[in-house]
Amino acid sequence: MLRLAGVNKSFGGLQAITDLSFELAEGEIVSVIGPNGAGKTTVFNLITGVYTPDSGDILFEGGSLKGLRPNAIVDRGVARTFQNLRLFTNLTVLENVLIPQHHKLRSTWVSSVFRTSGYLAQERRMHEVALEKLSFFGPRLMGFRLHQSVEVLSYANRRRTEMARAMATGAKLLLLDEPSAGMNPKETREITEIIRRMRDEGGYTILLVEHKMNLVKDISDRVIVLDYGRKLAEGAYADVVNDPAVIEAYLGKRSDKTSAVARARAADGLVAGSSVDVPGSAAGGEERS
Amino acid sequence: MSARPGDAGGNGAGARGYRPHYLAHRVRNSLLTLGGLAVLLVVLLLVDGGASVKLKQVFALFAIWGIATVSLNLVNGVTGILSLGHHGFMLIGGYVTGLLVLPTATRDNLARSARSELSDFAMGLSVENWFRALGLDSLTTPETLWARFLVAVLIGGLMAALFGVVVGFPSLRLRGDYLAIVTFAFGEAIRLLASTPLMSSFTNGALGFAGVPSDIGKSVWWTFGFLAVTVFVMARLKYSSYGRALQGIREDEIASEAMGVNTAYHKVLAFAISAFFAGVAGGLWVSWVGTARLDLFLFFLTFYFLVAISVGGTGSITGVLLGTALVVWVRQYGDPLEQTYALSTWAVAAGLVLLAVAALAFFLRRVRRIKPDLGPVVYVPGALGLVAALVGLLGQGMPALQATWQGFGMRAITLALLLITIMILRPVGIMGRREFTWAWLFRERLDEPTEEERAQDAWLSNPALSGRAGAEREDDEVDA
Amino acid sequence: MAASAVVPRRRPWALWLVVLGGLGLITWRMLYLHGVNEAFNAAFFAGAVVRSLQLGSLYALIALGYTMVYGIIRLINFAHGEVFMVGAFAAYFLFSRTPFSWPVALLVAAAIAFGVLQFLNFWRGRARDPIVLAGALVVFAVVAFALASTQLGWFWAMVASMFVTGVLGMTIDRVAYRPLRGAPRNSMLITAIAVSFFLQNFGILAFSNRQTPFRPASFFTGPLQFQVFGEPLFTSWMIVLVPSVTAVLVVALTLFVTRTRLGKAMRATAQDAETARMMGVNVDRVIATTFLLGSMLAAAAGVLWGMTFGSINQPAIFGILPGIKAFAAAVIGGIGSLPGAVVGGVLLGFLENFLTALFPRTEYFSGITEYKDTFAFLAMIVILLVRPSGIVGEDLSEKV
Amino acid sequence: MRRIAVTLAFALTLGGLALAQGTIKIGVFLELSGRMAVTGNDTLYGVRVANEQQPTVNGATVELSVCDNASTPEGSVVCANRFVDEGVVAVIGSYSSSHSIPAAGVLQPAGVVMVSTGSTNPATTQVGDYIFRIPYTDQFQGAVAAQYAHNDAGASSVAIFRQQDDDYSVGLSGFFKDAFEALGGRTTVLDFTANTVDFSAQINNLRSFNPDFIYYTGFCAEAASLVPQLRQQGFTQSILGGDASDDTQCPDGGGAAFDGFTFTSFGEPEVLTGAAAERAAEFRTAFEKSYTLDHFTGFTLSGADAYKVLVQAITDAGSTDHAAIRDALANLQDFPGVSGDITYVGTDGTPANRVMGLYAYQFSGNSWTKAVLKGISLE
Repeated sequence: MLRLAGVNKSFGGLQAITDLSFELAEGEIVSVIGPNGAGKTTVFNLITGVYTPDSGDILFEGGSLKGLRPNAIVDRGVARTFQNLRLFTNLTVLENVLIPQHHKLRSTWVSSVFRTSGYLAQERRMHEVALEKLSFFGPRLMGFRLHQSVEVLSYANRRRTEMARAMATGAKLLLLDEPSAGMNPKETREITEIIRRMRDEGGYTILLVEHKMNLVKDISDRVIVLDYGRKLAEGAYADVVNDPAVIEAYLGKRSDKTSAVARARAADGLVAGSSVDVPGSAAGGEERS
Repeated sequence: MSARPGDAGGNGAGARGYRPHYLAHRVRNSLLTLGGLAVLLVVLLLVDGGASVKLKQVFALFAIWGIATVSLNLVNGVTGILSLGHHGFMLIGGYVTGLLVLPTATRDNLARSARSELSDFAMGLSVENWFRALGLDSLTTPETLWARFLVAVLIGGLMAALFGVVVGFPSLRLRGDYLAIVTFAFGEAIRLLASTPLMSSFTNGALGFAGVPSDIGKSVWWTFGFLAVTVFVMARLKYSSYGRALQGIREDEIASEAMGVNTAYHKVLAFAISAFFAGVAGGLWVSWVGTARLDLFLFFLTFYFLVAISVGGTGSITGVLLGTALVVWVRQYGDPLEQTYALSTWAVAAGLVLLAVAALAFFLRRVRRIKPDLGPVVYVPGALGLVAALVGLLGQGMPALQATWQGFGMRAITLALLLITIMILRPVGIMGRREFTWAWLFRERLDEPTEEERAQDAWLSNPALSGRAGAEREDDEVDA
Repeated sequence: MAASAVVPRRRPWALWLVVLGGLGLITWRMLYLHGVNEAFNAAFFAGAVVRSLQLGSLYALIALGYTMVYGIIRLINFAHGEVFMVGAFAAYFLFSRTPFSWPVALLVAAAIAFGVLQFLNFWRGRARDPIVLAGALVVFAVVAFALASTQLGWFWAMVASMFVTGVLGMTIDRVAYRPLRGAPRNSMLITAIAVSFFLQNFGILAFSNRQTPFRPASFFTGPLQFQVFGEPLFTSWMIVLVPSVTAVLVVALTLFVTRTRLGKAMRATAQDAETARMMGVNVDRVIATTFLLGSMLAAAAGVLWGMTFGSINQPAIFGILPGIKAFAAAVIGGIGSLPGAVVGGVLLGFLENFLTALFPRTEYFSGITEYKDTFAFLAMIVILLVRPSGIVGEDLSEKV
Repeated sequence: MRRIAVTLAFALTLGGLALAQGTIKIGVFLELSGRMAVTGNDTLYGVRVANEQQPTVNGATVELSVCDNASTPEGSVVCANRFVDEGVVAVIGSYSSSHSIPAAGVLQPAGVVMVSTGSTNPATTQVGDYIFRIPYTDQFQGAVAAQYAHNDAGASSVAIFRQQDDDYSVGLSGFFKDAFEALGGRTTVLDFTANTVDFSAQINNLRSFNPDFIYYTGFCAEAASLVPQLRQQGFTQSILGGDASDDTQCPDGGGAAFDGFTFTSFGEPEVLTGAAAERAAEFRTAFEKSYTLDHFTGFTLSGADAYKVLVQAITDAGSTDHAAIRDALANLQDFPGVSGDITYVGTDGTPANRVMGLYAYQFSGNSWTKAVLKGISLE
């Protein structure tokens, strides 16, 4: 479905992504992990057209996405969520989920002013799709919350609205940028369940960027590890985690000064969780469940 | 508290036949709207029939400036782009309409008089000739001026919309105040170019041309008719999917682009539609004044529209119309402000204004529970106001305060000070983004939980909690 | 407000090619015109060059005010054109209506002393410093006495007007802009427009609504005549005074910004106001200084403008066109950079005077002098589309 | 609530008419502030003195309703609307053509007689039959000026400064250009707009034309900047101005550069002949009682005559009906005005064969005097 072939991207001398290639089949859930600054979000921005790759190509269902404007890429069927929640704050939840469907509207602005029957049918359809996507999250975003403006929602609800918004674009491939950031353990479990349901019931293919290893472990079919813009390893979560290169990337080189405890922990495969604390997330060490 | 109209109701997951919320209560709302229109018609009848010529002209001016502010609001309020070039679009609409609708008598007069640089080609441009060419002689009589005016205003609007597209393109590369300045530069460049020899064969240079028939511009019925069309189009647009896309651009342009909205197309579209109606307003404004002159389209026009939009409420059509009414009222009935008064009366007036600002600031801080209540925004104007009032009252006798002072330009000063106060104390304006709708009148709050919703969720029944997003407790409920 | 060095072009020789090519074209055009009509002689073009420098310096002085304010708080100070107008009218009252009656003299002296106090405060960086207070009191006494007794010459009228206008600039910031520090960009811009309209109409109330002759007794407004390759060139000493005063003020400003502690604080605030605040910089005082200095430069420009043309327009109109054109110059040069404002101003001066001299009115060509007011806008629109950061400025594009 | 307000308004206007027998209102709108304030106020003083001389007509006292148009076209439209609302009997004003024409556009359809005190542009009276004027037209002034430049000054090429956004200036420069070229001379037109201060561009164009005479058709607000800059840039040719230069702002604003600046303007007593000269002299002594003499100009006489012809027309018409006043005015024959005899019979509202004066500003040190050179008319 999605294929990156030898993609390179540099920002005035800083080589952000070097010769990255990987593939994503239909219905797969793949996680991209790596220490901070490894270029994970840059990959997302390359795929969604915010940046254009210096060389190499990005193919989606055979067609090249290189050089397309972000909204054209969404038409092709690729949608994303943002790491730091770019919602339409002053609009209501319902409106937030209606806007992504605007690109599918076939009637001109004149027919929307005169509310022709064709336009009203599409409007009804858009409302139904919006409610269907929002109902993925159970009652939490339904009922009166539909008409509340986004700024009064809790952090977790905003995350869910952002995901519903991405789904509402009618995309087949979803790029989720740290969906569980800022969620407590119970909510993280719930989000994991929802992502699985999205793939099974919704038929979405999902590319995930995530720091919480237990979420990655539970849900991803394959894992890609990035470090300084290079692909370090790819494969099932189990064998990737024990790959010495990956441990080194996370914990740094073995040097005599590292304490005995650190070496022990690295040895038995319990890769320390997010080496960086995402603001508001639960304590880093709880992955040892 | 009736169940929320047209909602899937309660926790039912999945999308049963959902009727969009604005289709609820259609019957009641449309009846009330008809009632409202009836009241408006009565008012217009009274004004039209009334003796005072000035009142009629003021209502017509309100409608014309209303068209301009509502169309500017589409770009400033709805799409969030600060456009300062609106007077340029009005100029184009005004001159095109004026030129097309000049009666033949005035044209011959102009051709003979030494003060016309209008080229023969420009003189030939007249809807009357076109109608005659098309054989519609019935439409060339003085009584059917409205038909010619309608065609002229439409063409004026389209020409302005063309320039709207041209001005829209820089908005693709620039953001925020850079863009505001480019629109401002376009507005001024249009006016300055219109007076150069290059364009003066069409605009007769800075002198312009007189004799534009004003029976349309000054008729209350025509101007309110055009206003009704503009408000209808803008309201319908704002509540449509296109309106939502434009508001998306206002909230976060990058997110809108990532959600599939072609922001380039929509921004240029917003500029084009807004420029079209600005052109129409320009045509009516030229007809209202009766002459097409360059100094009718100075930047002060856009400034008054900005005051109307900011004071009324950015993004709210009713708010903008409220603001326009205020601006027109101050402009037309502000004469007492400009008379000559003794300095002492000026001092007392200044004192009262400052005290009013202090009171408003104090009230708003109490409403928003900003501590401390008596912040500098309150006691500084308060103290100054007190001092000025006292000096004015006590100093009646003093010769220094006897000198009279003509309150020149006080109307513009009042509007400028009003705008500064509003920007500091209530930046979103009186109406904010809310519209005056019947649902608002009957207090149908869509975003309040209804009775059965409260009954179902234990924590919702406790009103204190429902406001707070109790993430923790809420999850236990769902899982249990 | 980064006084950053000019970014070296990747292809320096291309730049030199363009410059040489341009000069060649200009000389060819001049010779051609001379052929058409002897009146277009060396003196004609020398006069155009000299007047371009003069007008360019005036635009530069005003543009500096726009650039400093934009650099610090990213605000386009629409009211700056009106501050320029108030500077000119204040100087007019100071040199034509002095000696004042006592109450008026005391009031004006108080305003000037307050301006000096703020300036010294900023310079020494500590508020309520006894030496500064004493200095301000001395200034107050001297100025009050001078105002009440003698008629001020043009120089002292300019200096006094610079401080009075500086105080006005600070008041505008304190009353209209400071409450809006955190507000969204558009409301700051709309407030600036409102302040500009307020000052325009307040000018009519306070000063007059008619064109005012501006002829202070001064050697520099006298005529100056010299020979250029034999032909006589009639001008006035103002073509010498304006560029030199501008040069002095620009050098002083650059030294202040680069050498003094407060200058460093200004550049820090320009880079990142939040971090500067955390590093112990009193950002509000830095912003006040920027308005004070910007307004003083504008006042100087106002006085020199009046002296150059011999009269100043009525208040409601005087500040508008020069203000917008100076802003266009600041944008062309690169908004936010001091050298940018000077380069932009001088370039605009040459565009308006020298370019129109290159295409004057001849028998078969009506000339482009009527279009000179639109050059500023067209150039700004082109620059914003081709190179938004301006000729000298560095790129300030928004990161995703 | 609205209904009551409207009926109240009706009652008031009806009531107003009933009282009318006691007082009748004449609207006076002039440039009392702004760029042309000096001439506007001089004209108003003329009207007031004439009002004091003839306070009543047909038994009703005349009340002057004064309105200031602030030297702007919109101000004139607002004043005209106010006069229509107040139901004035007739209107006097205004001085500039750019302000008289828009007001005529309002007063003509409303059927109110308007007598302009200073508008010399032909278009003003062409608006309709209710519009009259006291002075000559620009056609006459342009021809006289061209004749003076060609014959008396012996000029062969003239540079004409024209304020392109003013009806008066555009009209006058057009008529002068046609008349001078008819006499075989060469001309070039240099445009500037209101409130211009920097004339370097126009002077650049002037250099390439190298004229031997300069004709300035603008107002004093701009002349005060232009003339000093011309002298400073080395142009010593003599400059002739139109009647708009008859304004103290020129010599006061421009200073010594105006020494020798000649201009044509309304006839003053010294220029008039026979009975008209005595009437003008008598009016001047009456004027001296209330105002100082430096406010006494040709425009003052024109203001007084505007009032006198209206009073004469109302007396002839015997009623305050608009159409009757218009007809009475149109049939005026050899009315003994203080600015010369006025005849409207057979004209479109412009009095025939008016007398003009040629004047010059003469400086001695920093003080100046306005010297009367001679009366001037079309040969």
